[in-house]
Amino acid sequence: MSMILLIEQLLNGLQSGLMLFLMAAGLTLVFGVMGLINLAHGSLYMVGAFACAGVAAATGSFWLGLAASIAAAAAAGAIVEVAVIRRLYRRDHLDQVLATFALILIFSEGTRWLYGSFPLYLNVPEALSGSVTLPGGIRYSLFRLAIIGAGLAVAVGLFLLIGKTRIGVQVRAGEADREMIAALGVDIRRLYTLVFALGAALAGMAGALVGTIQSVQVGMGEPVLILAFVVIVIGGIGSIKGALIGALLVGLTDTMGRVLLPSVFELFMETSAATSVGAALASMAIYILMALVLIVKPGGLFGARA
Amino acid sequence: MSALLDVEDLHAAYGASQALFGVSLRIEEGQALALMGRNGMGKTTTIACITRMMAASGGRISFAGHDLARLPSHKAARLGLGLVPEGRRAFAGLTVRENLMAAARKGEWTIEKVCDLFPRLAERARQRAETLSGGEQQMLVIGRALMTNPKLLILDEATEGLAPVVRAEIWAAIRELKAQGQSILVVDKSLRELAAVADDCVVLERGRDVWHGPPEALSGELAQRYLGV
Amino acid sequence: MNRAQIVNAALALGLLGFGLVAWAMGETFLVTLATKVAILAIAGAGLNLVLGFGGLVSFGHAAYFGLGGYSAGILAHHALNYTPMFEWPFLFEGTTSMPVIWITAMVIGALAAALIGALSLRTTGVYFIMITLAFGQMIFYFAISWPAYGGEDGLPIYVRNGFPGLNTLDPVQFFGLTCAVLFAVLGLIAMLAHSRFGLALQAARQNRQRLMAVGIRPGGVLLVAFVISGAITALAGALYADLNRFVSPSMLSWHLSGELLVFLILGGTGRLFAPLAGAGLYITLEHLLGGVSDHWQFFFGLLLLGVVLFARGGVIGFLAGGKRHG
Amino acid sequence: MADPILDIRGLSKSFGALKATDDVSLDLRPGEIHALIGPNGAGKSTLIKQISGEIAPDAGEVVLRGRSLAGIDAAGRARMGMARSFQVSSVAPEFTVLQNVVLAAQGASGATFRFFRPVMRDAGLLQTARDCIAQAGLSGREAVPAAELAHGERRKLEIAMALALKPALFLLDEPMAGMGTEGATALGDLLDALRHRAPILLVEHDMDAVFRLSDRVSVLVYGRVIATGTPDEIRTDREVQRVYLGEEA
Amino acid sequence: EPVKVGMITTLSGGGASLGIDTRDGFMLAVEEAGNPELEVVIEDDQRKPEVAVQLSDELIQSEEVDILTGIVWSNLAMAVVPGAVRQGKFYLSTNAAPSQLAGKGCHENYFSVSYQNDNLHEAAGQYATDEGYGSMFIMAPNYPAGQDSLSGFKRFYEGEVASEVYTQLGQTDYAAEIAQIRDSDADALFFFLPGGMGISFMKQWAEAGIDMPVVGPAFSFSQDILPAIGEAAVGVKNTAQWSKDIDNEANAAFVAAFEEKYDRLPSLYAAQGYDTARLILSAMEKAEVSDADAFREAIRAAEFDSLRGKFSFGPNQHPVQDIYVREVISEDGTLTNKIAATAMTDRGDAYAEECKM
Ligand SMILES: Nc1ncnc2c1ncn2[C@@H]1O[C@H](COP(=O)(O)OP(=O)(O)OP(=O)(O)O)[C@@H](O)[C@H]1O
Ligand SMILES: Nc1ncnc2c1ncn2[C@@H]1O[C@H](COP(=O)(O)OP(=O)(O)OP(=O)(O)O)[C@@H](O)[C@H]1O
Ligand SMILES: [Mg+2]
Ligand SMILES: [Mg+2]
Repeated sequence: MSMILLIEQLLNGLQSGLMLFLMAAGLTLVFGVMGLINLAHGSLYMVGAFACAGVAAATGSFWLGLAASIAAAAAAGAIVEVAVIRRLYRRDHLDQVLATFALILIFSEGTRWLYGSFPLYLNVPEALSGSVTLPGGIRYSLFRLAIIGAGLAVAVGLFLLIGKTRIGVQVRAGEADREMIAALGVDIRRLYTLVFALGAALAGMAGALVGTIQSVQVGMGEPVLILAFVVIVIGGIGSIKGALIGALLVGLTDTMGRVLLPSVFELFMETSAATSVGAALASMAIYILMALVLIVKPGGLFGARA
Repeated sequence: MSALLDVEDLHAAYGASQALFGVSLRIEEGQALALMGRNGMGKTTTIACITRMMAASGGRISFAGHDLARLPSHKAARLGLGLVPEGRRAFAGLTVRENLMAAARKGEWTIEKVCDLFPRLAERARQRAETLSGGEQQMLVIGRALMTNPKLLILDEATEGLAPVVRAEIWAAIRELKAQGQSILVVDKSLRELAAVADDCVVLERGRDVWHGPPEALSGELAQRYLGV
Repeated sequence: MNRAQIVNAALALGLLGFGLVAWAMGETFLVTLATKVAILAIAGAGLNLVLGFGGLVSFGHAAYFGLGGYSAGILAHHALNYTPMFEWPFLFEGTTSMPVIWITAMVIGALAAALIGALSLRTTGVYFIMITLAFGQMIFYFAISWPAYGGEDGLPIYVRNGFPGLNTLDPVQFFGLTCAVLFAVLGLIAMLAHSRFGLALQAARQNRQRLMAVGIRPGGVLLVAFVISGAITALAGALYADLNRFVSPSMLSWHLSGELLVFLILGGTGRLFAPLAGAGLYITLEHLLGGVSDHWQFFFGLLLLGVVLFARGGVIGFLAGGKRHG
Repeated sequence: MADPILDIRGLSKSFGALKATDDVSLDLRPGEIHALIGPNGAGKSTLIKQISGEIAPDAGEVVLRGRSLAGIDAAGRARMGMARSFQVSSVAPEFTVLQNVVLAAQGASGATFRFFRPVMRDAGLLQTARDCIAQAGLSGREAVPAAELAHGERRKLEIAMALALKPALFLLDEPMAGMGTEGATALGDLLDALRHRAPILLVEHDMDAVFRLSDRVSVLVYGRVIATGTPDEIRTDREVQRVYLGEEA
Repeated sequence: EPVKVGMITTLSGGGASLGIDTRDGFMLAVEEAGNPELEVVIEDDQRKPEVAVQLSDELIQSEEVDILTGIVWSNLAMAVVPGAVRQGKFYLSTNAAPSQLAGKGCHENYFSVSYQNDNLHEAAGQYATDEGYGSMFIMAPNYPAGQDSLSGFKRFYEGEVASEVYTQLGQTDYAAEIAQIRDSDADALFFFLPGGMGISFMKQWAEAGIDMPVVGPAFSFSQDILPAIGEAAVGVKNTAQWSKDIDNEANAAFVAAFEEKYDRLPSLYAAQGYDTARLILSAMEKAEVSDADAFREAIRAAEFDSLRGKFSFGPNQHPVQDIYVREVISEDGTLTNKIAATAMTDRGDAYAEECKM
């Protein structure tokens, strides 16, 4: 493999990591900071993508679609929090698992009801289509660069929100002792609704952006859910920095695994078998990575809590 | 003039087991009331009802002219209740500074002022609360309650686990706060210290208020009977 | 009998009664459905031991379920196709005998659980959830891309394996056999829960620091529970393979791990009969709603949501009241 | 003088730049109550944790009855007779009082991997547990779940659990905190009686109790022992008065 | 005597569009025929093998169906078919036709009405050979169907394989693969990425702006997903045994009727469903289903007006048929396929010899 290709693949790995971070950002907030196990995160991602595709098709404007995706997911998030999640904070974590599992079914089937079973069309807007040439002659899709930008912006925003603002502090306090923070005069109920809606909005935005270069269809949120959890746990729950680094690690491991493992096996195997074995191992790579990280650091790379 | 806090015939239960069977108490503006009783008699439960962390099953609570009966606990707190809870309950994952920040509300108490009161906290500002020593945590939660600039400061065993010097300091601080006109509801086991701040005492026994009176009157045989001293 | 015991008895009799009545009425399929409930309840019971009693939320129990399934599938595959499984140190041609398959499945489940458990138990809480998921996913992807036993296409078992003295092809006999296993497993778990080991296990859920301070290492207790749990779930997997006469990687998928969790939570975590109540309710609803509307999953979701919100402590908690582990 | 049961030699532990304990040496002799006092954050709990094996010291060793405990974890040390109470009550909240104490008795018996006999019908364990509950003053509360106990009662439960361990020594971290005057007095009497069964290393801020009960007192400040002596010596020590006792003495 | 058909197909979850088209095509034929003797029970397998098995048990044991059909996916077919045919039921495949069931595992009660899984890939290989592509980059997901796909392609491709890449099942981001493709000096790309994977890949491929011909089996370019890919698909060559513009009366009528009834263009799956129903109806004309041997003969005769024009069964009861190369075009703003060439004529399959029937 040529040097330039290797560099390009490293870039792809970083890029896919940032894309993962964008997909995981909402979950970082809801799961990492509020301490709520929300399996329906992927559904909110899907809601965003469908809202974007629907509005973009109706109005012809991707940007209106993007706005709609944020609004729709935030609204869905707020409704879900008020109607369901709010009743579960005091309960066992496991009740949250069951409730949000039920929400997955409701969202998926509800979306199918509204939009039918066929995948929707959503494509890169005119302004961001095509590619640019990076130094070294690497051609890179403009839209992907936009996704990278969005991922970085969200990372910085979240870092400031959670680490530096009073709201962030209060949310984390609520995670530690909800009853106590309320007894200090903080309206933790409303705060949680807001933060949950914000997390949902981020999921929705990721759904729209990532859905644009992938496919928009019912069930698109499920793989995202697992990946997002993997990213957050590797980084350490509650740490935005951790989530970002976790995402980059996962992105790199996945991409480089796919690219390099088959060639590694080719050294001592016949090509066809090597590609297949290499690919098999590559698909396990991120889970192996996660297991290794947790065995060595049981609280994730930057985890505050165990 | 109506009292700052007026609790009448309070009843409360944990599930099926009743813990309060009619507790009444009043605190006037600027006064300090000591709530006393042996272990398990319902002091903490009474406080939980006042701060609306627990729903009373009967009786009336009014605070600063508001009926607390239907308010959620954050609204009750915003009326001016500042709680130092039993068992500390500092926000474990947050730093000292963040703990204080989380509770802050406008008023004369600021992080700086709290740190003046407890210099230890300034030294440990960036340490996570769960790794603080017990006494440091205790200082932190008192500071945290002050950060809300409360009309009524509620201290549930606030000097538990403090070194004598610090305890003396805290009592001095409490007396000072009192002198500045701060209203206080205090639960503590040290009669001597209580006597020095409290204007009034209420003794609980098995969820009932069995004795009201000034601290001086609670001595000898009475103290033996109600508190086992 | 207290209320919890009455509910438990009703559940046990309900399952048996349902199967037998269905059989008497010639509704063979409903017997099969009841068998499926019983098998999933066994798997759930395995999970319940670590989750309900030990407080370990394993999100990777499909691994043991699937390993049990593949044990049955592979042994039967070799026996049915007359291709020896290995020839050294002795010739082994696979088997279609359930007892042998069960033992194999349980040993393999236990070994896998010992390995995965030993590594995973270094972590706690959500990290434990995710590391168990990670191991589950590794096995899943391995199974998908390993061609020898069908990969993602899976492995059919053309004829259900046999049990001495029974005709397992007769649905009602297989049903009876499964119920017997289920009740034996539940009995075993009840006994474990009340033993010294069970006391330590439940203490480990509540307060590991305290357990250490009384001289008991939580790690060892939890690992033993994890191994027993893996063996039980693998046994269920072997039965499930026989029920479907088919194994595939979907038995190893995280959806299945999730479903087992859902059964337990639905039934009431930590209750002995939670897996039976949860699996029974889930399968029944799925079956009934499936016929009502194309969008049955929507209503199914609403129903599940209703249960979480309004029936605290799951179905059994709702019916029997009181605290868990009472 | 009898050989010490517990001998602590040069224990040091740092958290980052902070020396929580700094070359601490003390011992605990048969039949004595050795009180450990010091300002908040002086390192008392950290010292207890190093003795009980919850955290590993950076340097120094703990010797129990002449045997070094290096490499033995908290559970092992508990089985060798180190009974411990925690500064913040630590019990199994869903268990009843009786179950909690049975658990401790079971731990002491060393046999946990028994899968068949119901533990709550084990007459031996039950007998031990009931005795300990009575001694700690919790009789009548056996069937109450620990989560439902009032604060002071939970402290008593910790004492009962420590008793059930048939200990060689007690490490008690502020057992009187939150007990109430009456409870503290009663607990004091209990400790007074216990010392002859097993010596007690007592961390406590309740000076009445400390001076009434203890045979020796050590004062820990900023991780270092600044004074050890009889209660009277300590009470009158200028330095101790300044940094710890204040005007109370 | 009535014939009861049990249809197990995917109507919910990922991939439901394929099942829905299968069902709609099948039911269109049933309704057109209006034969009161034919009764159809439809069940949703959620794309889960164990659900499919359970449904087949239900259909066989409770509904007592005579014929099963409808499964979209190979792994589900492997779960259901061997058991069903051994219980004396007929299974007519509307889509999935894994190699195991075509070779050693063939069965007299099992028919594939669609193709053998390898067929479309083989045709793509043949087409690549015909086009004179000297070297090809080939790619598929790493699971049995993907592995079969690449070996099917290589069976008829005579050029050189520049690179062979297995992606992950369910992968959604192909930046790394696209970089590899760009870097290779292959003449053309062959890929098999069904469903959402294909949509994602094609969009990203279009964004990358690489100028290389693309060939694939019809699955990523079938009518159900073409709209989601958009203009990016235009010009791509894909292989199929059916196309909307195959010129015969039955096909024209079918396309019109389908569009009329469901307000969308039919896909490959709809056509396969339709043909399967027509095959069953034709057999019912000739034999009673209770006489299994006669009914089997009637099916094997395949005397119905296939949408494909000519259609017959080979010795392993898999189709012998022509396979076309289609090109994606934009027709009045709608994306669809048009036949560009015939890749193979009267193609059976590679496994027929292994079948001892
Ligand atoms: N969470 C709970 N569930 C059930 N009962 C409880 C709970 N908390 C307290 N109780 C019971 O309510 C009664 C009063 O308890 P409370 O905590 O108010 O006492 P207290 O006077 O504050 O005692 P202490 O001095 O020990 O703190 C006790 O009998 C206690 O057992
Ligand atoms: N894990 C940790 N990380 C950082 N600092 C720690 C940690 N644990 C303890 N400390 C610090 O070490 C010092 C000693 O703590 P320790 O709990 O031993 O005090 P203590 O003497 O028991 O005080 P108290 O009487 O208030 O309980 C404190 O300043 C505390 O903040
Ligand atoms: Mg109290
Ligand atoms: Mg301490």
